[in-house]
Amino acid sequence: MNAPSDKLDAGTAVLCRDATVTYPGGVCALDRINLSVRQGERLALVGPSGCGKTTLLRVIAGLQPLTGGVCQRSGGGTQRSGGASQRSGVVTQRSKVETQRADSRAGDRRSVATSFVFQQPALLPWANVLKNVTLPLSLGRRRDRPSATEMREQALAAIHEVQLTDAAKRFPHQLSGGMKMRASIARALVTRPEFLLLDEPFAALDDLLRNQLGRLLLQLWRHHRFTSVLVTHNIAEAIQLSERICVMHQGRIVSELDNPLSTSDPHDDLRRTSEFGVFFGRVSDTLEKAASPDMEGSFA
Amino acid sequence: MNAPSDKLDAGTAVLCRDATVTYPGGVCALDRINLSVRQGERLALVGPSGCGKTTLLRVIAGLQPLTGGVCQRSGGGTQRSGGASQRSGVVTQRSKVETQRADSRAGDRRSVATSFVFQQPALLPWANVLKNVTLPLSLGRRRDRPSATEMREQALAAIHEVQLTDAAKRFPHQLSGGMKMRASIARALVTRPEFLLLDEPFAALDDLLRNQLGRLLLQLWRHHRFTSVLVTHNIAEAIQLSERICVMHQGRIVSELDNPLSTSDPHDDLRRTSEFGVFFGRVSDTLEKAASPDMEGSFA
Amino acid sequence: SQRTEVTSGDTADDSIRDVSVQLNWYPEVEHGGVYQSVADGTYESMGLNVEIQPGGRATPVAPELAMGRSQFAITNADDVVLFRAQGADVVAVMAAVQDHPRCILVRADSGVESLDDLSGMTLQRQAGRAFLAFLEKRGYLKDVRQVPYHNSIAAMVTDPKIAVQAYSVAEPLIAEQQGLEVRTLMVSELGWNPYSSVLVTTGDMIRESPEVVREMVEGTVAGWNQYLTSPEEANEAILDANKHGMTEEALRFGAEQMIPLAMPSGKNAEVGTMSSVRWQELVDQMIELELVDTDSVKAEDCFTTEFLTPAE
Amino acid sequence: MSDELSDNPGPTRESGREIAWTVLAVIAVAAIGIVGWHLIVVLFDLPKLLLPTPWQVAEAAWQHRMVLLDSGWITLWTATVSLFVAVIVGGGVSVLFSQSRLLRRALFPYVVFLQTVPIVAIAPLLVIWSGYEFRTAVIATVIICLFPIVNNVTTGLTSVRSEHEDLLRMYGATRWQRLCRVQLPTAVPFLVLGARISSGLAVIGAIVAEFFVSNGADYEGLGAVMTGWQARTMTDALMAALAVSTLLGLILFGGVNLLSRLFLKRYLLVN
Amino acid sequence: MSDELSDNPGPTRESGREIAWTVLAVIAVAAIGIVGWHLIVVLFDLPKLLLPTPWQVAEAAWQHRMVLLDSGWITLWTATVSLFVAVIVGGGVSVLFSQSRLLRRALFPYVVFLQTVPIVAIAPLLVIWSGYEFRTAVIATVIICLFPIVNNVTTGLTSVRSEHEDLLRMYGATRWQRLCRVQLPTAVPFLVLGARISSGLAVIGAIVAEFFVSNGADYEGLGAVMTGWQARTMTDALMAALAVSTLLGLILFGGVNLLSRLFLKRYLLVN
Ligand SMILES: Nc1ncnc2c1ncn2[C@@H]1O[C@H](COP(=O)(O)OP(=O)(O)OP(=O)(O)O)[C@@H](O)[C@H]1O
Ligand SMILES: Nc1ncnc2c1ncn2[C@@H]1O[C@H](COP(=O)(O)OP(=O)(O)OP(=O)(O)O)[C@@H](O)[C@H]1O
Ligand SMILES: [Mg+2]
Ligand SMILES: [Mg+2]
Repeated sequence: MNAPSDKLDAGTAVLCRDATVTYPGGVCALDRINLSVRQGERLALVGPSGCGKTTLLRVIAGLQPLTGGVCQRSGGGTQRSGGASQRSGVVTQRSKVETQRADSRAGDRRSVATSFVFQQPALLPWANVLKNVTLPLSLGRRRDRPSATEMREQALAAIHEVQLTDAAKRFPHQLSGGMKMRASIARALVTRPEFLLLDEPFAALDDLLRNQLGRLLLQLWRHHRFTSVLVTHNIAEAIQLSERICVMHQGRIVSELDNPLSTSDPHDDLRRTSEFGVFFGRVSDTLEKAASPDMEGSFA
Repeated sequence: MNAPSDKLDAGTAVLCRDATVTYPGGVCALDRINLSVRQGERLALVGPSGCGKTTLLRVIAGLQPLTGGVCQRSGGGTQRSGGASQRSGVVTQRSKVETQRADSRAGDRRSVATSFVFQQPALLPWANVLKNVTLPLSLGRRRDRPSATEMREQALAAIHEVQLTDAAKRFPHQLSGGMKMRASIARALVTRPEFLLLDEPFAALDDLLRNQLGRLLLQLWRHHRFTSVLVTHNIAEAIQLSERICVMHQGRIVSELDNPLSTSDPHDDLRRTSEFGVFFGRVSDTLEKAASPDMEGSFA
Repeated sequence: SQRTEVTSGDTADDSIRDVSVQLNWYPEVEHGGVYQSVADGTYESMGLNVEIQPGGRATPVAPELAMGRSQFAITNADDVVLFRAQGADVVAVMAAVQDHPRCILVRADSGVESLDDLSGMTLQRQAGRAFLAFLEKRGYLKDVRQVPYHNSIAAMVTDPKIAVQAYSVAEPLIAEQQGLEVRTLMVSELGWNPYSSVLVTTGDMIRESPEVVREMVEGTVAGWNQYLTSPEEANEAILDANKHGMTEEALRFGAEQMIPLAMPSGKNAEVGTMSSVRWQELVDQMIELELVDTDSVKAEDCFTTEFLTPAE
Repeated sequence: MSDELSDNPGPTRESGREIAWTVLAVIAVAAIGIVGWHLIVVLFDLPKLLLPTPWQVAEAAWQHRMVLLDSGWITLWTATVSLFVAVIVGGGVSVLFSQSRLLRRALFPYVVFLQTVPIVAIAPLLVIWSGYEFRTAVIATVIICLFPIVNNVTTGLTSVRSEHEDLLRMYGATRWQRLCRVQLPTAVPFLVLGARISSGLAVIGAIVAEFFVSNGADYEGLGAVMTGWQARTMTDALMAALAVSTLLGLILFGGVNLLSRLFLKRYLLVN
Repeated sequence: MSDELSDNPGPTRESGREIAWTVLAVIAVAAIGIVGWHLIVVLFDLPKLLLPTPWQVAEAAWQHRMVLLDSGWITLWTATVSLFVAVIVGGGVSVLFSQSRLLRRALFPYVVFLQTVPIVAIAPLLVIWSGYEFRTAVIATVIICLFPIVNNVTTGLTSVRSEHEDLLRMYGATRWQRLCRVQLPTAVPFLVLGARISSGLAVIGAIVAEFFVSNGADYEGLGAVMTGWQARTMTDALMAALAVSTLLGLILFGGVNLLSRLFLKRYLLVN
């Protein structure tokens, strides 16, 4: 199914064409989404609760099969309608089998190391924080897998970055809500991914930590130039951490805004500048307009 | 154990004296907390992740046994050290049995109807949104329980308030993260509680919804004058929704700030006023000071 | 016993042969002759090292022979016919008990005097046994409720309406010990009388090692003769092999009961003998009872008396 | 088999195509097994009464088809009724157990007793007390199938998630409400798991009970038929009967699965 | 009993006091049961052959204590070995099943076969193939205990939470990694549940197997002893043997619980 015509341009990390997801219940979570993400770009997705942000992120990650359209990821697999039953052990249509193989092979090779911070922490309850964070390092078929001590050190470093060092030996059920999310963030960062998907990673954290982790992200980005897609409800956060902001509403991308402030080094006073205020207002207005009754009518 | 000397003043809703919680692992989540909440007061708890906010809320709700000190709630039970194994079916010490009985009786009578929005949505996975929201109405020994249709109507009203009407028939696994939290909020509001405990209820929601629900809370409060304790990371939210802000750090309440803006009607422009900015800065500074190294030393 | 000495002399220079005898049930008086010859060294003196393999519930006698794990077995004549009908080449070479000890046990106060009065009773029996088909065919079991046998006579204690399948050499004593007066109704008197305690082997064995078969037959006949005279030594061996299911008393009683069954005429020479008339009668009966198909078994294949007569 | 617990509830998951594949796979395995069996018999030249060929078994099954059908039906009925009773009784016992830790601890050893006592040993006693009746066979079978239900359902009822516990305490749920609203729904997947195990045990239990309980006239199940055939060393017919008993097991097992899918699906989803 | 799944892991939960209470409760129930039993015997004037008094049973137990001890030990050993083998084999089969839906569907009916086939019916065949050996008893017992393990563990292995599935896919876990890191830990509570059921079945299985296998003089477990006593209608001794078999069941059951608490605790916590 990896037909040559499907190949991505060199500089494109993700390309969705008419990507559509309708859940079994009949809910259309994604409605003909067209989106392209450049290599090394930092994209933010904002939009009201239930508009399909998580679904889009999962489609990009290859976790959610499409019911229509195509979504390609460079070095990863191609999601298209038809590859529906990805978790089934029995696949009957030949095309399905192939799609699936391509996907899983892609996952195994991990030509592009991808990390996902899920909206829920999704920690393994039987493993302590350290083990949970080490997990991604020990998975996959990588030849150059680090030694156990190296893994441990890298994991401890990531845990330190999210300020969980004291709780490294605790089990998930012994953590507070925010601590669980931090462990989950550490798990995503520990592999130094080339492609980072973040689903409201900082929602459960206080501003101080949020800013620190935001700075950490930007700092990592300056070193590694990974591609990232960030879902957030916090417009300020979206502005500080992204180069482009896509506003979603009811399964569609209703607006794409280039972030004029993206090149600036993040400093705490950024929020107090007038450019920030202006752009904040623009994003905010777009969101509100999307939710206003007349717009709603056009999407219903 | 409900000795007369333990009786609360008429106007006090909650009184904690030296309330201490040390978890089995040895973590001291609450360290001699002293706190009193007046009837009808709106209190906010802010503090860094892992500082013990959830634990304190659970102590107030009577869900978390203390390992030291006392916590009393008017019309509710008394939490004190010694009532440790509340979920055990076998209690050997006479005093324990009594404590437990007192607690559960208090829960049954619900002399003060209490609701808790947990940090995690805690929905019943086998029930749809409507059934989940109806649950609190149908529990307990209330003589004046509403009829099935009344319960349904009240639940639908609460669901409408959190804008989930379209999803009323969906099951939790078919909801987005924010929708789950909204269902959880609806479940807490449906009983029109006299005592409301909210653990980061709006963290997973976008600003628009957050503001709307905040307004809803204030509106309900104007009608019912319930007592409420709100845990939040969002200082602006704390300012808009509370009369007093307690700043916590490492299991202690390091500062209590009376909110000078609490009386004002909440309007969107409140945030742009200078008083808001000043108070915001004060709370923010208190938080940061608590987290700064030298302060940290004094708590360690 | 003189013959035994001669034979042992003949085979003295042969190496000792190991043979195994598979019993069809837990060790009991029906296996007395074999235990006797093992215990008093008769087999050994003939150059046979006999190992007795006790049986039990659902012991696969014919398969044990077919697999060659045992060279001989003790079973009932009717089973021999059944085995042959199933294609197993099992041949009877000696029959220790002439009159089958099969009986129906009823309480003395049941009002049942003979097997003709059984109607209205509940009979505990092991389904599939040939004697049942016989009784049924002859109409003795009309209006008799047939239920499974529980390997015990306990049910009779509470209910006089219960009859139990039994062996006249065993259960009557148990009933007596429990203070229960019982009546023993022999099935053999009605004309169903296959040989019991039959020593069988395979056709291959007879063709390939006739001398071993002969020694085995002679040793077993000698053992039975001895056992019917003085069973004490063998009974001890049986008790040892079945210490939970047997008592000394039961064995003594059984051995006593065995004498008229093994020697209806009272003559020692009768022990072990078989006649083609009775085999033919048995096969005919079983065909009539539809237990085996016509022509599937020939009476003359079922047994051979060649080892019962002294070697030429 | 056990995918309800993990798969999304897509309405098209159980497509006809997939069922066809399953049937094909099962048949393929059966074919391989039968050919292998035949080869073994032929190669080792085994006598029929030791191990008949598949063909001989099929012939025997055909020859005795009426007997197999009748007695199989009786056994199926016994097993079904017993499984039903076991689920009801076991569920009831588990509910009792879930209400008090002391009760649970005091009585659990006696439930283990029921599980450990060889039915073969107590069947005669049961018969004396209850007679050669369908009822007696059901009692014996229920004794055999009870434990998996009690063990699993009790575990399920006491496995309420701590967040739901909190919820119940907050709103002052009574014991009864707690049981109906949270404990029972939590226990459903455990019940299904236990009922599946018991569905197999019910068939074997019914057969074993029939070894002791059947009466020639009106109650003669597979167990009784098998005893007779065993006594006559009819190995081929016996194996046909074994095949029927397996079929019964599969029917009950499938029935439990089907019922749970139809009526309990929402409780089986792990979210 | 089944509290590991729901209770917080407080180190003092299982205090000595609580254990004492449990023992007391169990004994109290036993006392009530024994008195009731005695009254029944006396009131209905039941003959000893039918139902002996508790005292007569105790006497018989004392009289036959050496036999009970020896044979009980042998049966316990058979049951323990069989349970162990069943866990290993059942776990292995389940792992196979968890790897392919097709395989699972193709072979599951044959596992149900093992569960449904009355051991009483195939014991003679087993004896033919494997002889009057300890081995044969173990095989028969394993057949009896296998299904609860396979059924539960397979369900467990295929019940991985969808969030963990996502995690595994994200990081390109291999089948092996998936199995070890997530599937097996997820299956542990199911395994414990199954092993508990099988612990009872193992005892009953061992006893039934001994009915058939231990006719030889060199191998004599409870089952063999019970057959003998049954033939002699020694109801009192028989009941003493039943009591011993229950004790064995409790020992195995307790052993499974203890081992799971000691080594698998972290996997049993529902958070
Ligand atoms: N498994 C599912 N089955 C059916 N419907 C679903 C499922 N998951 C999500 N939905 C629906 O799809 C829509 C989009 O969900 P999604 O989780 O993508 O929203 P979101 O933008 O991430 O929202 P939030 O900000 O609240 O997390 C919602 O209406 C939701 O109810
Ligand atoms: N069940 C538990 N066992 C052991 N330690 C626990 C447990 N629950 C919480 N803790 C620890 O207690 C401390 C306070 O936890 P708490 O949940 O009250 O924090 P919080 O203020 O709500 O944090 P957050 O904002 O991240 O939710 C944390 O260090 C946490 O790790
Ligand atoms: Mg989302
Ligand atoms: Mg918290």
